[in-house]
Amino acid sequence: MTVTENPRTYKYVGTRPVRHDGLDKVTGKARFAADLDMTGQLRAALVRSPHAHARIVSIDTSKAEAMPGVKAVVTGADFADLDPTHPEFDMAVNLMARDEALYNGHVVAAVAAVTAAQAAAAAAAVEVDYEPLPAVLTIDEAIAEGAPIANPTNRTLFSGDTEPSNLASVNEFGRGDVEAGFEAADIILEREFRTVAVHQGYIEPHACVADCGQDGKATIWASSQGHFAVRSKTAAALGWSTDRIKVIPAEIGGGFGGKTTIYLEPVAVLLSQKAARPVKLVMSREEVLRATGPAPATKITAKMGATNDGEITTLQSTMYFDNGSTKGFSALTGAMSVASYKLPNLELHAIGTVTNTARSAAYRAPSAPQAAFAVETLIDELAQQLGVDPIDLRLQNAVVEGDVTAMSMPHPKIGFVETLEAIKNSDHYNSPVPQGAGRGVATGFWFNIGEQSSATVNLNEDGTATVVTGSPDIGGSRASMALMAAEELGLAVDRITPIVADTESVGFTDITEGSRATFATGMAVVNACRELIEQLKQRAATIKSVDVEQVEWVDGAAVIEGQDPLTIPEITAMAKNTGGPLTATASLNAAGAGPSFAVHVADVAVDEETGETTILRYTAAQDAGTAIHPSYVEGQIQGGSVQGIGWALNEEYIYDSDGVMENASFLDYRMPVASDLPMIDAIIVEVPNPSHPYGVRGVGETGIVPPIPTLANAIAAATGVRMTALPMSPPRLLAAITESAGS
Amino acid sequence: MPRTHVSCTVNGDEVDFLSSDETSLLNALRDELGLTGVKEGCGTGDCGACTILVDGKVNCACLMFAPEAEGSSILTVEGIAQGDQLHPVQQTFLEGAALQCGVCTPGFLVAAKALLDENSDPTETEIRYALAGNLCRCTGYDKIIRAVQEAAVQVNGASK
Amino acid sequence: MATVHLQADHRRFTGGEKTLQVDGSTVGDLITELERRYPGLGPLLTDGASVAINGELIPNGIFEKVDASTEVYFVAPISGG
Amino acid sequence: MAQYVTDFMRYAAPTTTDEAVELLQSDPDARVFAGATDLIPQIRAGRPEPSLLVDLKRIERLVAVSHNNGTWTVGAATPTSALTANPEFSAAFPGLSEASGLIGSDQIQNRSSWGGNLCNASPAADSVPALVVNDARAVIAGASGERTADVADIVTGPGETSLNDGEFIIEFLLDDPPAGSSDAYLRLIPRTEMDIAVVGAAVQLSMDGDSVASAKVALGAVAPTVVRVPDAEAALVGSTLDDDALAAAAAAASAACNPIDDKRGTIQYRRQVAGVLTKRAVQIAAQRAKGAN
Repeated sequence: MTVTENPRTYKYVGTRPVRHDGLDKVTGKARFAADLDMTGQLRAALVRSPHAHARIVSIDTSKAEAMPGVKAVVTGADFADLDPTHPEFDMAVNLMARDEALYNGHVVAAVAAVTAAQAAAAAAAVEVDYEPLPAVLTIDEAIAEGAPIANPTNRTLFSGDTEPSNLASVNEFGRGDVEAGFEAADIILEREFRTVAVHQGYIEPHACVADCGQDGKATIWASSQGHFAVRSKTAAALGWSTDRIKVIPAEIGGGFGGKTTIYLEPVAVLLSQKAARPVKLVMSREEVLRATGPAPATKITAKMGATNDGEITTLQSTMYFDNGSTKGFSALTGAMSVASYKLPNLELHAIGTVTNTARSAAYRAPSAPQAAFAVETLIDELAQQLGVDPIDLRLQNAVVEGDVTAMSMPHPKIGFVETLEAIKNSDHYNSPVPQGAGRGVATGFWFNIGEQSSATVNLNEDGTATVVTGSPDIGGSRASMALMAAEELGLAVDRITPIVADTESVGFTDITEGSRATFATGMAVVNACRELIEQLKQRAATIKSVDVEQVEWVDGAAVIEGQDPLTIPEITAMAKNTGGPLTATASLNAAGAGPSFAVHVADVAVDEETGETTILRYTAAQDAGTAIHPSYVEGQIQGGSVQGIGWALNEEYIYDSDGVMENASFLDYRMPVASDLPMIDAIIVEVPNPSHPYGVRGVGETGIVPPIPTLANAIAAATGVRMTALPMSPPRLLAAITESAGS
Repeated sequence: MPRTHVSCTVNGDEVDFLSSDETSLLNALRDELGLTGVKEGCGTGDCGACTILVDGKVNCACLMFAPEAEGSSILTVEGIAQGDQLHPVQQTFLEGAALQCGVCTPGFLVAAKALLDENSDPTETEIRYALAGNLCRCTGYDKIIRAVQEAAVQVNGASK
Repeated sequence: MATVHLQADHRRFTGGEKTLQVDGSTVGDLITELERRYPGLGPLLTDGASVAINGELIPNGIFEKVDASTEVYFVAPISGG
Repeated sequence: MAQYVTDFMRYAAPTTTDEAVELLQSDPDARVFAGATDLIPQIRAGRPEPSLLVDLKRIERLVAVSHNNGTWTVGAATPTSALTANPEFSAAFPGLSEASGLIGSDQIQNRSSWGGNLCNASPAADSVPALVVNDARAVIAGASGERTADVADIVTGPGETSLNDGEFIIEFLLDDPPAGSSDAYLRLIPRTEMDIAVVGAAVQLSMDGDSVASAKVALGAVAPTVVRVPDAEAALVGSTLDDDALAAAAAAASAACNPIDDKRGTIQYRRQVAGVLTKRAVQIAAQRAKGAN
């Protein structure tokens, strides 16, 4: 369902064609990195630290090297020495420990052998002498007086401090005068919120194949969110120049931010170089959960003031985000995401901690869901205390164009009010709450980003087209690129073949992150198409012997007054007579990414004897700017919603007292299954982004922001119990209900 | 290393392969027979990405030792289309945008086909429970459930 | 000359000043001038911040032209998932 | 992490119980399996390292289901999906059928078996409390021939059974439930599927009109082994399942728990929910038993 105020109508944009890569993906032909096999390929296995924190005294690889089938062993000593101030230092140390193992699961060595079984056997035979060191496992332990240092190379970012610290970053931002804001308030609410680490949970474990030749050049087949970043990060970790590395994108089986960094490729390249054979390295699910990208655990205190007429006067908040073993994902973005309300007085402290747990990575609207849990819970309580509709209270305080964000920058044209109204007018919100159930609403914001993209559009001799980009297709972006090209050229979408090209076949393109692919890479495609149209007009002018000024481009054809229009196939057929092939390339550093807002509503029933929560109905509205392929926009909204639902209800990293993850399997890391859920009704709101030719805003991330507070607020409505810690799993919820009944 | 000779039928063809005894059927299908449409998401039977039919019944290929396949008939995602005619679930997944990254898709398609083979008119709840052994992290399941519902309509239409 | 808006955590360098008039014809010029006035602030603005000009985020925009009517915001670095 | 790191395993698929017994005698590190749904993840995690894998599914008796002279005989390796799909069996033992159907996804259901579920000796096995309240017996094969034991006596602790080296279960025996009786099984898992029970409660009741003639209550996942709850049974027998009797049974169930805090649930939670599920399972079993009159 689309609520649209978008006045423009398009021929192709906004339609729902079958995606171009779909057939390969429903027939099993699509090749993900783990599906690739090269001639002479070896299999690799990793040796991981059993300690949360230990000095690596020595590593003896001799037994492993002597084992059957073993062709190469590498350790930290084989990797480039990077200066700790190098921007890729933490990434490089995370993929292979040097002096210290910084978390349970930190890689300390790697082995390549003829078979996977031989590699695993040899990995088990690598002898590592560890001297265990005191480990810091939680935010509270990290910030405690006299805490041991979790990572001796960590320095607090931009502090100018030269001493090791357990703080990764300390930032403060705000405006106005919070004390005055509290004085002006009639109601003041204050709570502390806790969330634990959760995983992105992509179904495809990390995998790559590397083939390094005797010339010292390597080809990498990788499943990643950005193969140019795989190239640059691999080059940095190895101290190589980028021309020695070519990265070919395999299909990617989900990323959600977790595949914006790398874990395997430099290791595979070094093993391949040593063995002079291709090497395939694939993680097990246990390795993925133990040692790749959880989203940060948090501890957030938030204090909010409001007047009796519902004006939120102040927000004061301190947000701790745990980065894990090294600086992973910045706490800033989450803290900045408190941008949905006017908040004349704001004081935010965002502090990143370092602990001896797996290094955190970006996860869909990184850090915003945790921040929204705090802020949206307080706003819900405020609405409850004021006795006003929670959407009306938000409408009263909602930011509009020109209001400033938490980082003091004015919002461009945004659709928050429209998105709130979409839920307010929805069938769901206007239906009675089912007997015994509770209804919750909450909102989410994500600013989205632009960054660098390139695109080449080639017209073939029969007038079909190939659209070449460097953005991996995580969830239907090939189709979006083809739709925008179709709209520009006036060419049917099935006559366009969109491809994702390797690092040597298309211009540099940043990672598919920050909901940028359809926005920024799409803009590059549009620009290339427009350049191509200029060429087509020129060719038409040549064919018809008129001045190019007399040629107009209308609906896929060159129109010259008094003559029959010339279609693309007619022009391309004569390309060789008019100057050669028709091709155009565009590159850009996209500015003007449009912020996106989401509003969710859920009805839940809680079994107050067991603490089980059942979601009866769920509706999610989100401003997409313009939905290029509405099915995949809905898919992003629905998928983000369900990841947030999992985060809210059952997903959690459980560490024992030694820092070992106790639930490193899909059995006990409980992601939602189909029977846990109702349909997720997606409402697409379209308030076009004026900075994009088709009005696109990123849609990938915002959907994960509202679900946690939406469900917390619904549970509060159903039970009267305010949950301030995640997950709201049956044991925790029953304990809270029992405690509340007792008090 | 002991290797066992295994004979079975895969996607309608009689095949033979040699397998070390502790190898999972998943590894044998992928590494020995090149059927990489069968995916490994967990290796412990918790995600369903390796779902195949063994004598018509859904199984996780990762939870079978390869020699167990002796004499059985196996169907993978590579074998569910009839020649150039996609199976209805393949067609409705495509048309209904029921896949995003596509890595869980083969397992879902096989499980959905098995469901419709046994029950061509399932309720939404029956579909959700029948597919509960298959994890998808991209779609939130909504479009997958709808695609199976639509495929059921097509299957019923064809059988009437 | 342009109007520069700083984040709260930049203001420890400026004695609390959050809005400044700064000479220069590009964003890079503004940063150089700010570093001259407030040693230590420069690196935060180049490596640690994104720049927004008249409300539009410009990644890596150090060569963007500014004039007396330009509002420049240095905001926390932005990335995504 | 360490996958298949040891000496290589061999696979054997005997077709008679005698062959299987012989194979097990030949190799002290041999291990029998049916569905392997627990065994393969355990091998992946590097735990047991059997040298010989003995697949029992090709022995006819182990996958046969029959009903003769008032006794059900169920092969120990019979896939649980074959039981839940058997209408006669499911009508006779609705609770046991449901418990069997809760072991994992449809994919797992085509592999999981009572023999495997019992001998894996997890305190949380879903089928075991339901087998116990139905007085199931196991026929066991070993070097000295066959013997029969109560299912309740097989598991002695987490991962531990009373089976001797080289023994395996051939089949289970269940007598037809008496008229006016039925069973129920409920479990608590955080999701709706794909989880291990945090608490399981099985109840078997015989009703005499509106009052309870006999009752059996067994709990899973709340102690090292499945526990019978005689105090709950005593509270129910003779009652009309009034609120007091139900509350007493629930309290007895909670009191009978000897749980641990772990990644799946807390002690307090398990105690509390054991009572709740017992009460609810009693009500379901009573309803069914009245219908069975």
